[in-house]
Amino acid sequence: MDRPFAITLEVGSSLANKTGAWRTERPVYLDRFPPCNQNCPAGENVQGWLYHAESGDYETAWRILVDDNPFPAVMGRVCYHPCQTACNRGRLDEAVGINAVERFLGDEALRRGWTVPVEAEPSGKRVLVVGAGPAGLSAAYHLVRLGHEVTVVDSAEEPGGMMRYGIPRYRLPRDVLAAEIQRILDMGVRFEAGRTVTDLRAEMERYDAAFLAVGAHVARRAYIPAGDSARILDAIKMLRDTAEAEPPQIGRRVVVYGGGNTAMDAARTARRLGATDAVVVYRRTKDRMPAHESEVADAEAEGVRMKWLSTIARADGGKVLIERMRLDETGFPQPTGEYEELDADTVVLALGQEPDLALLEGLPGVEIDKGVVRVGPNMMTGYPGVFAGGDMVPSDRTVTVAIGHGKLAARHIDAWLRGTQYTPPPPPPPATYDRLNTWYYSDAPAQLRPRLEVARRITTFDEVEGGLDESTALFEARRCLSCGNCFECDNCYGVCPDNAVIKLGPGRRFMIDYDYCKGCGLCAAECPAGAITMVPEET
Amino acid sequence: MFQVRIHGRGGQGVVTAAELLSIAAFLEGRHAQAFPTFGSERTGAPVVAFCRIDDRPIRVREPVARPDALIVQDATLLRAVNVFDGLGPDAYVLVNTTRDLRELGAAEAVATLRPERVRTVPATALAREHLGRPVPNAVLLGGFAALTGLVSLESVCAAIRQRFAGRVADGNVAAAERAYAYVSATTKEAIDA
Amino acid sequence: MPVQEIKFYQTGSLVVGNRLLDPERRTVQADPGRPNTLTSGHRACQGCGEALGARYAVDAAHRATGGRIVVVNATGCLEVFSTPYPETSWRVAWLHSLFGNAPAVATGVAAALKVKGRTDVRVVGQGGDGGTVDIGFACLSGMFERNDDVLYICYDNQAYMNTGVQRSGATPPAARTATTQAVGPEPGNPFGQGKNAALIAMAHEIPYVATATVADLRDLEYKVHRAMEFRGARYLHVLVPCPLGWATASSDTIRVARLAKESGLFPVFEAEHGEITAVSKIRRKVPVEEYLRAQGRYAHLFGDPPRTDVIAALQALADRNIRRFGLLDEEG
Amino acid sequence: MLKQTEGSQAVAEAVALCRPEVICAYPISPQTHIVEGLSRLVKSGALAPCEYVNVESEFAAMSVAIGASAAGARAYTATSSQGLLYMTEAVYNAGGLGLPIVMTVANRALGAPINIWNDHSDAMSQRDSGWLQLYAEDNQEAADLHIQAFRIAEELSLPVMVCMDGFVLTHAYERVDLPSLRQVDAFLPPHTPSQVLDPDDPVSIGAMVGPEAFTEVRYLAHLRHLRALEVIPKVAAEFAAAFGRDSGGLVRPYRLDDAETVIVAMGSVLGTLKDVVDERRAHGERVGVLAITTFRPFPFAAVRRALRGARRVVVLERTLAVGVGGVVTDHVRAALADAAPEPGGAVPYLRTVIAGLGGRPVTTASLHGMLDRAVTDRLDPLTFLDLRHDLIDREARRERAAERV
Repeated sequence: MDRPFAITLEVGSSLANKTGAWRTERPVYLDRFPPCNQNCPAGENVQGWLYHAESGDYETAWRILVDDNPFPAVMGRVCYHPCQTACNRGRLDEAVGINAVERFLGDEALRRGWTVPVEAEPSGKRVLVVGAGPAGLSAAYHLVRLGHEVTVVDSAEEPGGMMRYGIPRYRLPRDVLAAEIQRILDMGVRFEAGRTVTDLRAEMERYDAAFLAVGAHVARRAYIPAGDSARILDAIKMLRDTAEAEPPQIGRRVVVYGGGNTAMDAARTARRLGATDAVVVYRRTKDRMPAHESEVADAEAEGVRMKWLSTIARADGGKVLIERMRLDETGFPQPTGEYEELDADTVVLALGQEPDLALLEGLPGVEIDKGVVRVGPNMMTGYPGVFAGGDMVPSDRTVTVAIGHGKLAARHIDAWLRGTQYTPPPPPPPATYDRLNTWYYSDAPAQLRPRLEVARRITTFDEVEGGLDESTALFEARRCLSCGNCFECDNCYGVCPDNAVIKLGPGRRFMIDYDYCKGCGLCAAECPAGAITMVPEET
Repeated sequence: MFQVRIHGRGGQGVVTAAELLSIAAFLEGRHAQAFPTFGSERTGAPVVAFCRIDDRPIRVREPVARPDALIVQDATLLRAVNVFDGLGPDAYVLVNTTRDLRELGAAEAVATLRPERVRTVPATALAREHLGRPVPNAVLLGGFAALTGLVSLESVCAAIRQRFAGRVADGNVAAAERAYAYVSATTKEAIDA
Repeated sequence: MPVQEIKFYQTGSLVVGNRLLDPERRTVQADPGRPNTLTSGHRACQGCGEALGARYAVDAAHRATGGRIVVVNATGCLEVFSTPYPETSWRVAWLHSLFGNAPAVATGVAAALKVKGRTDVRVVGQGGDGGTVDIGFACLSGMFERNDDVLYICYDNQAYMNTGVQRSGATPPAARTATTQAVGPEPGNPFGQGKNAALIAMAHEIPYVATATVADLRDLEYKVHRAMEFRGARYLHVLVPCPLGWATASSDTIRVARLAKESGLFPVFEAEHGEITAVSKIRRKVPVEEYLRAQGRYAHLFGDPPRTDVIAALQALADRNIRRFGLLDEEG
Repeated sequence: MLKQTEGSQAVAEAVALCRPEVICAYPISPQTHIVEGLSRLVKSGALAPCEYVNVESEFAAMSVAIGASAAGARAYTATSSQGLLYMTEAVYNAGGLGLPIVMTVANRALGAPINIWNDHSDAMSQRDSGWLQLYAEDNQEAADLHIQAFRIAEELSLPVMVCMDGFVLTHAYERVDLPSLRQVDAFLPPHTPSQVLDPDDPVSIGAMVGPEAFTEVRYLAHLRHLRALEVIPKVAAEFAAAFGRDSGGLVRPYRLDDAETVIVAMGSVLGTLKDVVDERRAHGERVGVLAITTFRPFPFAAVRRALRGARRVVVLERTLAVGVGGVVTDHVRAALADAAPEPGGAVPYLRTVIAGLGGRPVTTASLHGMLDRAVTDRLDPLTFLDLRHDLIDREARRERAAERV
């Protein structure tokens, strides 16, 4: 076709006009730190594994999960999920049920028998782990994967520590726990049961490093004037005996003294052991209770009564004398001199626990402070090569925190064994709610986990909370907003008026074509996840 | 060159008459040119159309000022406009009426003309009779053929059939033939007289 | 186990694409191989809603027809920024004639294609609001009335932007333009003026009429596809914010369009043969004030003292739309 | 085939013989009979394939033609007077885009005052629209010019306006010889556009061109019009060969050999003029007529050649450039000025006669009267033929009085 000069033009010829020169700001992709990841004590890449769960690729999701945490099935049951407390979706409708999805993945892995390969070259180094609780097993798991030879010793007959002896079955079925522990042992971790380490110094002759995670099993006692006939138990012991199928005789009326999670476990266990009347006595108010609110709610649902602002003045002859308290301006409880009486066949003390640090005696350089071992930022005690974590070091005493300690310690131990330094990468900028464009997230209510009806809960130790099925777990995973990280929604690609966004294909995200990008900022404004930022051009 | 001027009112087919006449002449191998005095035609308004007939090509486009023949389709125009304007002594005049031209106040105007060349014909009546409609234009052409002999009755009828079809054609042809006969007769009388 | 309909954000009809959808359910704009009928290098302003809307719509038409389209463009921003000698940004057969005749030129193209038996090739006419609802309106109405086989798309940015933001028949009340300045006792465009082109199109009872905005791509693409299922005259009225004329941030183009719809000021609906067949419900209702505040052309309403009376009058217009078109769900 | 028919009908049939593919028109007197005839032919199926589009205005008519032509169809429309003005913007656009559209202009005066009768004011108003303009002398030529117009338009990729006097020709019954479809097909090949809207070979037509290239675009358009000065006579010659009739071309001299006085004119008045010239020649007066058939592009050389030797040139104009006088006169003057060998060289005595405005008949009597004065060198430089002083003297006096106050 002979084309008339100037009036008729070759299609697409404007590509010669590089409009990028107009730009005063340039869009840049970045990955922000999602609040779920930021708040996970175990350092899980929550959003990372949700991304794969969303597409139904549960195995990849699980593998990313166990990269940080070998106990998804356990976590999915007992973790108090601070990730969900921090979840940005909570401000939109309800937080994503991360914990529920984690449990689904954990159970799925057990059902399908997924295992974690050990790929690292053997380092020839030998590490002793004292304590087969969450911290110890977590450390062992990571150390094995790093190529080290690991021996775990525990004074108990079975591995699991508090997970087995502290947490009641109705919260964490034993078969689940056992399966996830077995998966770790199958990776080549040596476990010595029923062995209590007393002389660590001697042990260190045979090991290149040690990680101590003996937990806190020694019940804190409080002096309660009591008559001979008064029956008083430790919550810890009560729970342990119950776990070992030798439940104590507690009668029909039980008073639990304390306000922590252990108190709740004790009260709920008491109900299951036949107590018709279980009362928790706590000296402060409900909102000051250390117990997790979900635990309190469960306990109340199961008929446990709460007596706030109360202390036990005396216990005797099937009765306890309760003194009413009031909080002073500092929030500290003060006695009021008002009393009341409660019937009680048994008083269970749940006033907290302390670690048994006998094994550290004579180990130079190790500092003990307020009953716990002081460790550096690298989890190492004052004695070179001896690291510690879990309940025996200063921190929140949760399974999740312990697992996090195990992982962190493992990395430092590995570095120490190799004569290097482990420095975690600096955290990316936070993915705050205000950076999201929430318009793009369609409304999707959180999926509820089935719960056992109360009648069965108080008569059996069956698991109280059920799991999600495949479709509800998928739905829940897909509620993730992918805060601060590109999830390939194609918005930037679609909304650019200058076709200046290049789509790189599945999993490869996008690229800005600065030849044509005029810097209007639409891509950044319309990115649902806030994963694009505008930076000024140097002029 | 023979020039015809046709007077009538809008709706009487004045322009068509001029066109039919030109077709009749064309069918006889002559050159002919028909055209109206243009305007936005409105029923009832005085309308004039022209027809020139010649043996050689006709180039002139001016209105016919000196007609060799005049066809008046509506006798009421005789008083309204000066239809006789520019008429020469040998001109032909054909008026559609049942009455005598003297009654119509045209006596003076026609006095100077040759009597046998001034005719009336009841074209509207004939049209009504044969078409059922008072449209005298084609009918008058039959009379015109008889009066002037410029075109044959056959050509006029052929022109009518070229332009119209069916009942309308038949009716017009029949009426034109009647008009032809009527005018032939009265002309003969006039000559004989 | 009954698989429940998954309606999370990525399959919800809100984002452009979705890595988890079957390819045929994805948008044209999400497709790496999309036609980019209006390609890079055009001279539209940063954040131009019209450039965006035009690529959305023409790409969709291109997809719906397998690339068998001819586009006729009225004079205006779109034409000027896309085809200044020696470069054109169009990658389809495209013709620009005049400001006021695009619908008629499109009719001519359609007539030619019909005569040549090339009914596989479809004609798209397009222009801005001025070229459509004002100077081109007679031609548009004629094209509608004859029911010519043309999809006409109006990219409505509510004023004559190409000439420097003068008032058009589509300029909304109270809006400031260069010819309805924000001065005097009743600043901005007078109330009680302007025309609703979509409703007038419907009055022609043509096969298909729809409105859309650049804030809902899926809806826009769906409507172009739907329009292409009909033969005869079709009209699509697309709201395309103009950062220059509306005095909005270039990055706000889509947000402002969204607010126009969510406030009820710009009803989004579909009609067939003169009857409304569907409306896009308001999802998160916002007061018109939120929409107005985002735009400098309404800045005079928020001075000291603010013109609460005018804002209320605009809110009343939005509320009227909401009632008239049923833009809110009963529970909503 | 020879037939006695109306000018409009003859043109409609001639256009139909050219197999137009898209016809679009809006009614206006005196163009109506042409498009009525065409719509009948399309509706009846006699003219197929063809789309007849009843548009809502002349502006739309030309716009539809533009779209159709750009899409590769042979497009035709017709209009008059105000209609032509109403489509003016699109007329220029078609010219600028070089779309080979053919349009009949049934010439009519421009208001106000509104006047439906014939003169050339409408077509003259579009003389610089980039269209070629051909003027028909009679209905035979009107028919022939349309057949040639499509050839010329498509050969040059330029639109062509065929001008025929409203009513005088469009409504006149006379004999016209219309060729057969086969003959026309042989003369006018199928349209192969130089550019076309095609999804298989897409282009952007109608770009905005700025100062950097606009002059060049216009210059090229000018060159194309100059090429038309060669194409038009060539096509006329081929037409004569094919149909055995002379029509079209640039100019047509009539009895110019040895003519001292030459009347230059366009359109249907030429017939009357020729009769007048014949009469005066019969009395031994050396007069002739120069018919200008192609007004755009203006054939300066041909006019100059034709007028060589003339002592007096009278340009009979069917339009008035108010405050100036003749339009054609200026073109003729320019042509003659080129003839002047040296600066200040002798240029023939040139007179303008404004005649037949708004449908006033141009009569042989008036032309004789005008020529009597012309040949005795008593003709005013600008003469209004048959000006009715009885109508204007009072008004003229009143205005002069008003000025004094």
